[in-house]
Amino acid sequence: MLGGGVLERTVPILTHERDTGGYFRLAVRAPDITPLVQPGQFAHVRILPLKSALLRRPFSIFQVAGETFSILYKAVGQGTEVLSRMRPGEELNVIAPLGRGFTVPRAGDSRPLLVAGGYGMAALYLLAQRAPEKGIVFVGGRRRQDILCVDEFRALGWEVRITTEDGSLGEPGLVTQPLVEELRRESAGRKLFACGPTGMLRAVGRIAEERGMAAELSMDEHMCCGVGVCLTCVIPVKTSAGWEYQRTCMEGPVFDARQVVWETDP
Amino acid sequence: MLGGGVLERTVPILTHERDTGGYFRLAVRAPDITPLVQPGQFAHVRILPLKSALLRRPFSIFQVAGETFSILYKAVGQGTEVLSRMRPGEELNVIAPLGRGFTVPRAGDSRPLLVAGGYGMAALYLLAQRAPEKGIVFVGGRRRQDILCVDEFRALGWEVRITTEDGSLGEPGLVTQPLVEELRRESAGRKLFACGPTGMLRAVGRIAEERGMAAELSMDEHMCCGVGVCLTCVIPVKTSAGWEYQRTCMEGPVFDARQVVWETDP
Amino acid sequence: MNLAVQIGKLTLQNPVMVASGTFGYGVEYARLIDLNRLGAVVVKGIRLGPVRGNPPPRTVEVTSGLINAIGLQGPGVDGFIEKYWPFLQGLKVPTIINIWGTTVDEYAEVARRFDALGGVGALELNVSCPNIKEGGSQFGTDCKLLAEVVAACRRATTLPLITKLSPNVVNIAPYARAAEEAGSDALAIMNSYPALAIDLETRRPKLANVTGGLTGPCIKPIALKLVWDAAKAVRIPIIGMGGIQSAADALEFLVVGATAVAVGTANFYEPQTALEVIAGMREFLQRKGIEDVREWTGSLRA
Amino acid sequence: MNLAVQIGKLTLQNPVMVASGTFGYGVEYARLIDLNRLGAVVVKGIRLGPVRGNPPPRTVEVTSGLINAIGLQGPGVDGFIEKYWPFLQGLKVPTIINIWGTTVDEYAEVARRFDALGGVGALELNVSCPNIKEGGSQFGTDCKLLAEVVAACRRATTLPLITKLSPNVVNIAPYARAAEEAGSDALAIMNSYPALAIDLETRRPKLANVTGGLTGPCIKPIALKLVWDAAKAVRIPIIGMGGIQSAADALEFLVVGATAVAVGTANFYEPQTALEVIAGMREFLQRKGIEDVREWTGSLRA
Ligand SMILES: Cc1cc2nc3c(=O)[nH]c(=O)nc-3n(C[C@H](O)[C@H](O)[C@H](O)COP(=O)(O)OP(=O)(O)OC[C@H]3O[C@@H](n4cnc5c(N)ncnc54)[C@H](O)[C@@H]3O)c2cc1C
Ligand SMILES: Cc1cc2nc3c(=O)[nH]c(=O)nc-3n(C[C@H](O)[C@H](O)[C@H](O)COP(=O)(O)OP(=O)(O)OC[C@H]3O[C@@H](n4cnc5c(N)ncnc54)[C@H](O)[C@@H]3O)c2cc1C
Ligand SMILES: Cc1cc2nc3c(=O)[nH]c(=O)nc-3n(C[C@H](O)[C@H](O)[C@H](O)COP(=O)(O)O)c2cc1C
Ligand SMILES: Cc1cc2nc3c(=O)[nH]c(=O)nc-3n(C[C@H](O)[C@H](O)[C@H](O)COP(=O)(O)O)c2cc1C
Ligand code: FES
Ligand code: FES
Repeated sequence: MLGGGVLERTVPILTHERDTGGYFRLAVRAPDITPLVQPGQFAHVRILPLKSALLRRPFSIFQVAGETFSILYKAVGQGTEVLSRMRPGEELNVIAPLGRGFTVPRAGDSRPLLVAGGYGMAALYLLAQRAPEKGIVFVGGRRRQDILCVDEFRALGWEVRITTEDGSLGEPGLVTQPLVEELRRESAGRKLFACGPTGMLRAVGRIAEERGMAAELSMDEHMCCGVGVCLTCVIPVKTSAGWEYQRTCMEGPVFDARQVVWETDP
Repeated sequence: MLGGGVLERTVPILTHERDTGGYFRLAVRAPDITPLVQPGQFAHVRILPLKSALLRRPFSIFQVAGETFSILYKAVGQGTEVLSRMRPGEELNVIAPLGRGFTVPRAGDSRPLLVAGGYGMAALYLLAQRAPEKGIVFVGGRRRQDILCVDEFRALGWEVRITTEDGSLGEPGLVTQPLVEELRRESAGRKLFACGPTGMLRAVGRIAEERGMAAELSMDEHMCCGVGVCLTCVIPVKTSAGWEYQRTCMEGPVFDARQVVWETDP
Repeated sequence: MNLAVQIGKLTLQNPVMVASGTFGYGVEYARLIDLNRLGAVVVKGIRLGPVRGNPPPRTVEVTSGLINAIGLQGPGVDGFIEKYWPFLQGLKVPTIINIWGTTVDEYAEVARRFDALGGVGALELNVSCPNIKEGGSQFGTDCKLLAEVVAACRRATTLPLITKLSPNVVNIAPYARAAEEAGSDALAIMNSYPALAIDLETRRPKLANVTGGLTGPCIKPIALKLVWDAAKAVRIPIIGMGGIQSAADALEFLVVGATAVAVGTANFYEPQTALEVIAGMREFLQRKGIEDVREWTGSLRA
Repeated sequence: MNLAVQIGKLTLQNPVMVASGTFGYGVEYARLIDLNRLGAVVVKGIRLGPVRGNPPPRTVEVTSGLINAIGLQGPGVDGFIEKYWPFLQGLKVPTIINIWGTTVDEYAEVARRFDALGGVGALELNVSCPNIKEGGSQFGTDCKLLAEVVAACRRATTLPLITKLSPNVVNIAPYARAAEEAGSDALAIMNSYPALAIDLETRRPKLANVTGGLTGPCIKPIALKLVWDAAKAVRIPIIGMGGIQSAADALEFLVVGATAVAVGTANFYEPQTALEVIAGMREFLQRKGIEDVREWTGSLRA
């Protein structure tokens, strides 16, 4: 077997708690996986009691603490529904860590700007934790319940700016509004890191492009194998020769915004 | 809707206990079904948590008490496996009572002789309970653990004669041995009622035929719909015109032994 | 809201029927559901004379499906008319009679008999049963034979004719067109797909007939594709089936071009399925603000 | 115990391979399993030049299955040789290369290229991909074209040739025989089955390509039937596949006549599947007192 820092393990659920709205936090004990995790990577989870569907489900690795790592997920469909009813002591099978995560800023880099929508916060936490420089995280969601982990980011010493579409928490509107305001103050040399719905990522990409800024986007595509063999999870990516389909699970999920082709049929 | 005394109901499990070996007793509350049940009828059970298989599973109705009825089953495959892990309070969907059961002896009939193998006891209990005359029940099994309900039959005032193939309980040998002995004493005018593995039923049928006795056999065939529409559960049955396939779930499961065609390809 | 649909000259109060061979002769499920709420009752395949069927085991459960090789056991035309017709005639919803034969003439003769009977809703020509040696799928996998069977039945009756096509072809379009051109009023798609299951311990096939036909949720994606292909090829209505167990499943068949649907294998595990499909369909269309189910039919954006 | 089997002149240490398109180029799963324990590695389909593939969404989960329309994305012969061959060449088990083209000449040219490369275990001719407009299944559903492709490749290489047949035919026997007669050393059965899935909320197909190919446990009973039919028609070995997720599944394919098997979709949810199948197969044969897996092959009592 080649090296490469990914393992398949059957792991016990240690804790499983309801967060706001339909969100849940689930931690597993996976001592040989945790040391390998980079910010922005994901775990491909086989929900063992799920019998009505075959595939694994991908979740960003949210927090890592000693021998455990956790995910922060929303119950949206059949897999996450069954997952949400599992109890501590029951087991999951995970393949992790997978994918190319965020480039962790180096000491001396400018203060990073993070942009998160919904469970996008989960992909960004480790980045915030490991970045040498505290920055700002812009969090957006539809309603108050979609705003997650604010306290945790603050506890890391980060500034958090909240927007909700219905105005039930923070500023009313889209997450890109306070971001654009902040960039109006200063954009040169700063870098964006974003995770969230595709529409939000596209907007962040455009904002970065207009200002000639660097941005890393964690793309949310449907996955099948999660390990690069099936070619399900592709997005069009610019290359010297034009563009090609690249795998979100291998070349991504994090891509340089300048490389992403946004037109649906390029 | 026509009448006909069969209902589909989602019913709660009231009690669920392990019997000997891999056997379980499970009682459900089904107040409008219980008054309809005749000895030898069955319930077609949809094991709701079973997701890996589509079909219902048939089980003889074992005991009826007020608003509840129970089944006595052995965990043998995927359905009964999942069933065995269900807890009181959880629900099953049942279609019951189904099939043509045993002819309950009338007062003045000779003492009935019951022959049971394994969970065959389940199909015979109500018959013993409702027969005006107490008789003898011959119970056979491979091992001590396959001998069920002995105390219950004795409590009804019935005589119980036990055989096990390995001799671990009662007489060693097959259930037909003490039966033949009993019939040697007296057979004229007596009637047999049997439920168990096909090999045993065939032997009982032959014993009855040789002695010109009446016998009712509850046939164990794989079922699909359980209600007579799919034509899965057929066995060859003699008719005036020769033979035809009849449905175990409608014309049976109890058949007159003289009508059953035993050759595999008649 | 209008749920009524038209199959030739036959009007159904809603587009949800039950599939032949999965609903007996109606009377059996009458104990459990109100048949008069269905779109139509479709009975088990009938040929001229009585049929014994295949030896058991006849069905086996497989992953998300069922394989059957019943072998079209049935009472024949006379037996059917005697035993089941009085009951079916009393229903408020139409009865569709699934017929078959081993020769073109036998198909036509059975059609004539049911034409003469009076009161039949429609005839469904089963040219696609994989479980009998003669008749059945041999007619469904040869365009010329198919056209002959349909044309012969067309001459024999003025009842609406539904041709039940075999899924077991390279491309269903020419078969669909052949049936249409020969005078079929509608198509039924799909019948079961040839399949095999093995018992490792005995090293034997699980079915006495060795092979059988696969049905149930596992075949739904294949059935949808076939209905979609056929709908592009013909103008006559299509009755879609294959693995339907919910209103969502049924609505998928309609959106790709089926005018009506049939619930098959699901009856075996949940006799309420067809009624639940009707209720769920109504609810869905209401939620979508669609006044007439026919607006939904064939409205796929592809 | 002997698990080794023969595919033409190629010897496999055991009969369990992985299916083309479900195992990338081997290197990806090398991080998770020991490839050297497999019977063979079969790589994703390759044509002469690079292929972009279909737009996403490319796969969708369905009941007990998966529908895919990848569109044979790949690096082409040169890209493959540059990027993946050095790794594959280092394996102790053979690599089987799945190839395709849009013309008979292109198939032959790709075969020639891999013949010249040296060290390739065998070539698998994919004449059955339902997800591309040209090439693919058009060759697999026409006996004459199929024979031409096989014959042209036969002339182009001395490597063992495996012809991967389309399941989407009335009867697989003539195709199996056509491939055998044209010089194929073995058959692979089955590729995915044409299928469709719909998103009711958007009224659109779930795949950008509209239709795709169905795979996974739901198709196993169909695949077993096809392998059984083909095994009766030819003498060359058959590699059976379609929904294999356990040793029991694999043993079913062998007992109906497959010489070897491939694990496909199951890799996606459980990368250990092929290794578990090998272990379970060994255990089963041991329990049955069977010394050589070849005694089990084709031993169905039917
Ligand atoms: C790299 C990556 C990281 C992710 N991280 C998180 C996270 O941290 N927290 C979280 O709540 N969710 C995350 N998601 C989304 C998560 O994978 C889906 O919500 C989940 O797969 C839904 O499964 P389901 O069975 O409940 O839904 P269903 O709708 O029943 O699933 C059907 C199929 O669609 C796929 N699917 C459905 N929604 C999505 C989606 N949004 N993205 C990708 N595939 C989807 C499923 O995997 C499955 O194959 C992530 C997705 C990706 C690709
Ligand atoms: C009329 C009747 C009454 C029965 N009464 C009882 C009873 O009181 N107690 C009891 O323990 N069992 C009884 N059985 C047998 C019981 O139905 C099976 O044990 C059960 O279906 C096994 O299901 P499974 O999913 O665990 O097994 P699997 O082997 O996983 O089942 C696969 C398929 O085979 C069928 N099947 C397997 N074994 C049998 C069998 N012996 N008979 C019929 N179908 C079978 C299943 O229903 C299912 O369709 C009865 C069967 C019939 C026909
Ligand atoms: C047990 C069984 C018996 C069937 N008998 C017939 C039949 O007599 N005539 C016919 O045209 N189709 C018959 N069919 C096919 C069904 O009508 C239907 O086409 C098929 O089951 C697909 O639908 P489903 O997946 O919902 O079951 C039968 C199917 C099953 C499962
Ligand atoms: C995502 C995916 C991609 C595939 N790509 C190819 C391919 O490139 N060439 C080929 O011959 N078969 C291809 N197949 C078909 C498989 O090799 C195999 O025949 C099929 O999946 C049936 O096996 P399974 O049910 O175990 O998956 C592909 C299948 C899947 C699911
Ligand atoms: S999910 Fe299979 S290649 Fe990415
Ligand atoms: S099980 Fe369907 S007819 Fe008896």
